Amino acid sequence: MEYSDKVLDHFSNPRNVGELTDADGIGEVGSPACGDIMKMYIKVEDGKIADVKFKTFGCGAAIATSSMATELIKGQPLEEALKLTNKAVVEALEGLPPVKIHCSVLAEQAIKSAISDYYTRLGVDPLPIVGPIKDTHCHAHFH
Amino acid sequence: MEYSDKVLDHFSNPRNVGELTDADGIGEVGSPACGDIMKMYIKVEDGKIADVKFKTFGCGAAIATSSMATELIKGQPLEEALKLTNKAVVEALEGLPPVKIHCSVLAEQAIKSAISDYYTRLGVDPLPIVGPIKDTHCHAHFH
Amino acid sequence: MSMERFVYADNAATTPVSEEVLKAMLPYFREGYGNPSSIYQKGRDAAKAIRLARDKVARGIGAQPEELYFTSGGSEADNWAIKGVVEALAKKGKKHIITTAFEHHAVLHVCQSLRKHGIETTYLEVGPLGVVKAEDVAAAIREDTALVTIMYANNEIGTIQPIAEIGKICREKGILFHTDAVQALGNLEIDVKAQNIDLLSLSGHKIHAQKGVGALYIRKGVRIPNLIEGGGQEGGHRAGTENVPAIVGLGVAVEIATKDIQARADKTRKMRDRLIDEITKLPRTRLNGDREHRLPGNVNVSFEGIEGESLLLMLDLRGVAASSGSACTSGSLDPSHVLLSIGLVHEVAHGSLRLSITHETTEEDIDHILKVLPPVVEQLRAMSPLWENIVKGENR
Amino acid sequence: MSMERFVYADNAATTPVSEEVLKAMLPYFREGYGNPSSIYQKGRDAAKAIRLARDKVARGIGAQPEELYFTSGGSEADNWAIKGVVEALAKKGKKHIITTAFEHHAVLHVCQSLRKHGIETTYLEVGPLGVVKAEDVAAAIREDTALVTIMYANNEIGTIQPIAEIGKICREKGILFHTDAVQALGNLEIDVKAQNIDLLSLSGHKIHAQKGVGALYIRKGVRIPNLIEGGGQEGGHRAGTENVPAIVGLGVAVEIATKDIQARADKTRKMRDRLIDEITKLPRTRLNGDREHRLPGNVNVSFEGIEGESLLLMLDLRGVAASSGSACTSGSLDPSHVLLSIGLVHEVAHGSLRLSITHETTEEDIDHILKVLPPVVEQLRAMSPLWENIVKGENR
Ligand SMILES: Cc1ncc(COP(=O)(O)O)c(C=O)c1O
Ligand SMILES: Cc1ncc(COP(=O)(O)O)c(C=O)c1O
Repeated sequence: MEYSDKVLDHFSNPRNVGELTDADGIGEVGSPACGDIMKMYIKVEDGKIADVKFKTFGCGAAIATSSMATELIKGQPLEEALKLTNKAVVEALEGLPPVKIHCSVLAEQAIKSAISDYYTRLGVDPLPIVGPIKDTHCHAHFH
Repeated sequence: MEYSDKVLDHFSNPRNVGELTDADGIGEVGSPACGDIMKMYIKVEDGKIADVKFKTFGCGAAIATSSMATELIKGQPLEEALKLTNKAVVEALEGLPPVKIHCSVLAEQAIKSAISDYYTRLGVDPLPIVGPIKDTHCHAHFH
Repeated sequence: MSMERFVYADNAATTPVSEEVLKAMLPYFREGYGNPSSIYQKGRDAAKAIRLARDKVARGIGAQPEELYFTSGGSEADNWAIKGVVEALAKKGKKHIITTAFEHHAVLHVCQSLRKHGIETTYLEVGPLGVVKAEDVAAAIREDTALVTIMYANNEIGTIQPIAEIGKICREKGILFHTDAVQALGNLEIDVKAQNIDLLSLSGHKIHAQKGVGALYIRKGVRIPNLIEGGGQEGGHRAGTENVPAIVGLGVAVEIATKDIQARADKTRKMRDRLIDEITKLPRTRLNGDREHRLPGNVNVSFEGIEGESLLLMLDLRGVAASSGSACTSGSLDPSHVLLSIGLVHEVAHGSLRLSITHETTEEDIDHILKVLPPVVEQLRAMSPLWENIVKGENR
Repeated sequence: MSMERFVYADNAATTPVSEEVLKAMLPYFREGYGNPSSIYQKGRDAAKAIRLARDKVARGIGAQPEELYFTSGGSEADNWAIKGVVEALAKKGKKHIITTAFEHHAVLHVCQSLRKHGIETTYLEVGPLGVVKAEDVAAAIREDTALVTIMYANNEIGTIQPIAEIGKICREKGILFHTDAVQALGNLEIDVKAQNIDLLSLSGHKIHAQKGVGALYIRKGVRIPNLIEGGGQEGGHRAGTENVPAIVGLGVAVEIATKDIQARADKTRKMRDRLIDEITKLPRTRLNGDREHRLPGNVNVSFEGIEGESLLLMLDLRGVAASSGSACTSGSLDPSHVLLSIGLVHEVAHGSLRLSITHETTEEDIDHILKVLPPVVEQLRAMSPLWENIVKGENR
């Protein structure tokens, strides 16, 4: 398996690790049995992601994609953050090995999940805005 | 395949190569299709093998066993020459690869065949003295 | 990151070719390059080199040289042994294999794919300690059992199986017994005759020979069809121009690895025990597999709340090369089947670490591992949502 | 015997590892020894080295890197291709193979042993020139044909087969086409796409890489079961820890061998033609196999009245290493099945000599061969009872 320098950089110096005690939305995806859990905390101000933190249990790619994804949405308006695709995360990381692509999907879903939670707390139905959160299965990478 | 130094010596400097124009007995065994033919010429004096020569078409082991076998019987009384076994030839050559053992059998039979011829020419039935000459088949080495 | 020291603690995955082995191999690349089937001097020299190597490998396991066939490694040897025995015996109605649940994939996947040819396999449990019971083997034997194949020592958790006992049972019942001894060779005494082993697989790259060379021992009298057919190499049993340098190296490697096993094992075991004692002091950390019946260089521990791959990457950045589960399967995200077989739940299995050392590992290497490992575990736990939950659960 | 010169003229049997190849390999024995499946730097470096080698091999035959699987040599590749296709297609009722009578044993013996599994094989005649006719292939295709397997160039007599034509026929009829290109690689242009080749075997040691490494090309879309099952190496298609140094060497060797093929072939062909012209001036001496459709470095001649092995030994004593028939079968005393297939009678087949040269052979080497060969032939004929009869027959 080959990781790009970018992946290794984000893995060894992950950005935005931690929690936000005053988060406006928290999302968690993955499962311990699958070996990947991502938890994202967002702080929203003026419709923008003012701050974001993550905690991840998972492989090197899971940590790197969490780090990169949070970097990519930090300071972005919510609608922009929602447009972040796993493909964009992969590209920003200069590629991921095929078996690790599912980590980028997980990162995309974690963000959506956190934004969903933000709308839910506001009393707004997130479904029309965020769409369904995909239930990423362990073998997502085989597809 | 490994040949002993003795085999290589007798192959590269074969003893007693040639024919005897005044031979008292000539024996030939083997077949071209099998890849081995040995022809032995003997000169008998006072019941002894006074001289012996061979011509051989065959592999390195065939040439080496012909050479060694002729050396072993040269000067010997006929009854001693008839006692020469293929095993004795193999031992004198310090061993032969398993697939080449049949060459030593061929050499033994070539001598018997020449002595047979000698008795036949004398008008003596060789069978009770020499025994039957084995028809060595191509696949003798598989036995 | 500046690296004070690099400790290679993944010798169960592979080993560097040793100086002695490489030195023995080198003449066969550009000078002794003859084809061993060739009749001229260069060919005969190559054939002789193979013969001497075969003698050495045979001596290392108590076999006769004619009982050893060189292969391209442990996987080929395992495939050949199992498929060969099954093909030879299935036509006599013997269509059952006994193995364990935690064999190497080169055994397990073969058994699994033989199912579509009507071959049934019993996968024996190895229990929480990872050691199969000889009496379970005896109990599983059926009228139609063709083969028992049980590894000598497990590659992930290092547990040693009761090979001599199993061999005795099989011999008594007239059933062929194969053992994958890839991890045992050089670590444990092997005597195929005394242990009643009919077929045994070994691999070079675990004992400082080249990758891509190994051997299958097939007891005289046991006849199985070829896996790779063609030329008359290996007495007509394994076709393909012989990898002369690698085979020569394997001979030297086996000779070295099977000398002074006891002394080397004692030295290694002491370092291993220090690692186990220190590492298992960390909270929620456990040793996997039996501590006593264990390869002298194997440490396998699970850390709750963290995932193995990121642990390995972090350790690597700090100068420790180790493994999580078997290297052969690390392309996969499934947790190790070995750890599941001894009863670990998925998330704990994911957080496992295998350190595999040798007698050449030094106390300073152990110091280094023990220095860098605990903070890495702590750092990863600090960023783990799973650990957060575990700690919350504790405090609740 | 003092030896003025040593000429290695058996490059079709095997070749020395070249300096460039060995240089590329060396770092992977004692430094870059990581297991390519391992996640740490040393493992990733090994994985990268394999990826780059795969790219090189793929480029050399016009394939995609994902279509190449490293094996332990040409024999394994042949076995895998044929057994794999047959296993995949037999269950669909396709139980027929088309091949030639003069394939390498790694193909022939597989076809022969598949017979007991109900697979029928048509062995096409190659005629006195040793070239199969594409129309004969077309005519042999049946409803139930699973595979056509025909070698690119013959290893003994060097004759080149009409691969592109056969590929076209097979593609049109929807039948899988495998070619053993072990002897062609580096001598002839290979383009698996243009030539409609579905599977292709190659081997390293014929092109100055290590013995014991090769590859099988499997066109994307063709699915065959594994021959060696186990770990997830080679995309899950060929288990076993990768022989990293040998694979790296194979990459370099293919890169070098497939560069400037034309110029090298022209140079080699000139030397070959000089050998053929001079040697066939000897009495009762014939060239075996077509002169035009012939590998640039192959000379195969028969001398009536002498036997090949003793000829080789004599030549070796005078500094020429050559072969009689295929090195792979020289342990056997049966005459070459290749020479019989082009109609030679047994005793003439026994007296054959193969000289296989490369562009690195020199004119001085050719001089040397031409100096020592005729007296050796004469010497052996002088001690041959068969030659005596031939001469007598002539004078009668
Ligand atoms: C045409 C041909 N096919 C297959 C092989 C077998 O290759 P390997 O020796 O790498 O198994 C050879 C040479 O030995 C060959 O010449
Ligand atoms: C127990 C066991 N069996 C078989 C193998 C496979 O050996 P190889 O990599 O030589 O094919 C390995 C290691 O990879 C192993 O640890």
